[in-house]
Amino acid sequence: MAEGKKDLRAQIEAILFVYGEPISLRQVASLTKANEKQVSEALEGLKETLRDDHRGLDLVIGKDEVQLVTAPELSDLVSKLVKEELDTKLTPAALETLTIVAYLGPCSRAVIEYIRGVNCAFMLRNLMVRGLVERRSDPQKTGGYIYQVTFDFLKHMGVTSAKELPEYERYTSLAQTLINGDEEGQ
Amino acid sequence: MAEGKKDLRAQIEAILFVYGEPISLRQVASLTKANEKQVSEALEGLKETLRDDHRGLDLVIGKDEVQLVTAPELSDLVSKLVKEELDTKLTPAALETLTIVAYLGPCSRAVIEYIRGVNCAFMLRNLMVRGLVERRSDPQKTGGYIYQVTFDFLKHMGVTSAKELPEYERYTSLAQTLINGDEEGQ
Amino acid sequence: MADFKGPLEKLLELIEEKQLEITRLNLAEVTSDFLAYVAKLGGKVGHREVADFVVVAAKLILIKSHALLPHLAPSKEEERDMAELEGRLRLYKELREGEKVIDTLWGKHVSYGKTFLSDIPEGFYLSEKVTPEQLHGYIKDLAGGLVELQKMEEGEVKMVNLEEKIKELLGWIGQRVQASFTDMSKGKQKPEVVVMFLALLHLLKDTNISVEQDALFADIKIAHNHG
Repeated sequence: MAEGKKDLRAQIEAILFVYGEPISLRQVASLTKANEKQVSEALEGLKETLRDDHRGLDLVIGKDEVQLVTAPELSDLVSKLVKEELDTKLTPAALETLTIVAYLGPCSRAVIEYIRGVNCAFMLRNLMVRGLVERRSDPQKTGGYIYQVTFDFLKHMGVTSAKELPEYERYTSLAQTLINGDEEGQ
Repeated sequence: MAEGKKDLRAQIEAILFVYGEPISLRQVASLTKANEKQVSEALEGLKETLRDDHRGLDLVIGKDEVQLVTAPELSDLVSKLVKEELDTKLTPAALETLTIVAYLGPCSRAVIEYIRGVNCAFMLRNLMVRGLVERRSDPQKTGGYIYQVTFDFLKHMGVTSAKELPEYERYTSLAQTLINGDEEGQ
Repeated sequence: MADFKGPLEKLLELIEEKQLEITRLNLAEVTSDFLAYVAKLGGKVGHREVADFVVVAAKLILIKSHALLPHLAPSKEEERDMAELEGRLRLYKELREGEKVIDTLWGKHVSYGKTFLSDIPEGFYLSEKVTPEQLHGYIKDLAGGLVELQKMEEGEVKMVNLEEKIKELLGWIGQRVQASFTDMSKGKQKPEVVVMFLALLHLLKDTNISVEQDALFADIKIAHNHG
């Protein structure tokens, strides 16, 4: 190995730069031979330095993944360079579903349907195909799924975590009181 | 414009990050609306900060081109990441995508995503990097791409054409009846 | 269909049109309007969408009935159902504010990632053996999934629920009405009850349910004769 004196934060920056896509914290830890706590701390440090006016990058940090991206403030400048066509139009129904998943996710389809009052199977599928919502197995219920917004969604919103959405706390606690105990009845 | 207070150096970092390849100083200057001298100075400043032990990137500055790359001290780490990615076993999701491309290719990403119900941009990129799938321009749709498996992959499976896959006819015609007209609706 | 929101949106709209707060009494107030709207919906949207409206209509009818017949104490389950609709509508209204937030931020400041492993030299990287038989196994499953998807799109799955829901709703109405219609005919609110049942009748006609139709209308007729 010839890492010279480059520290863990530097190593993580290089990994995220090469990988491009969201990468799991576990893989970062294994590559750097650090533990996940050390990786999380280094990421916090990196995130902090990226606030600087001289830095053009930002970090999106999810529950177990992280991605290096351009700073949202530089959106207009960078968009001129990116060839990919962004799928930006949201229908009212898509917007409604995304709002629920963003503020209340990860949550089950039953919760989303409970709040919207409509069957959401197709809308969720549509949002998954667009890469704005993803689902994973529900740890609470075998065979069930829970839905959450993706890094791509957050990158479109100019935030680096759902928690940064305005009024995030208010909606989650509101939903907690109102839904509590009822969702199973659906 | 909403560049906030991110300065020229930040802007350049973001540009070099997304661009990936060497980019001419002239283009950087035109994108940032700065002159080439200002760009050169900002690049010098950026290069200087990258010496820091916390930084994992480096700048390659040529006569009139510049590229952001990983720090040379971290080359072993980067090769380890790349090797790991390319050596890793295909996931069920990857095999699923590969199967669709093999049986139904050449086909659009929309068809693959319609069948799988999730966004496949990253998965296809992954399979392309590994040389299992290739894409070319869609003759039916400007700016669009169609995907097919590579000859190397067919050879690996011991066939000379996708048509030799078990029940090839059956599944291609089935897909034709089931998908027809629907893929655009997604 | 993608632009079509749903029953709670409509309900909220009706409440807000009259500049009312979300209370149980006010929900009763807009019930007839809601039913009239659902009755007209039949031809315009699919069964799946109508079903979503019928579910909410059922809860509204419950609320309305108790508003009209205050001496009938709601069962525990009914009480829960009524409170639930109120709570859901409040949450829905709150989230509509969140929706505005997302709509405003969406696409304004976008962050971009970098291409995955952009510098890799071209090559063939596959360390395990992949066989045609393996792909055959996957394509079989995928084709099965595709068939299911088509069925879902045709609405077969949801149709069953719609029938059940309407049956349940009518059973409930029949029970309540028979039990209390004589009482009610003495009261002044009778015309309102009639409007409600007429709207419901329309709704049923338009949803075009074949299986239980005769039995369902028989129920309705009993109610109608009494009125």
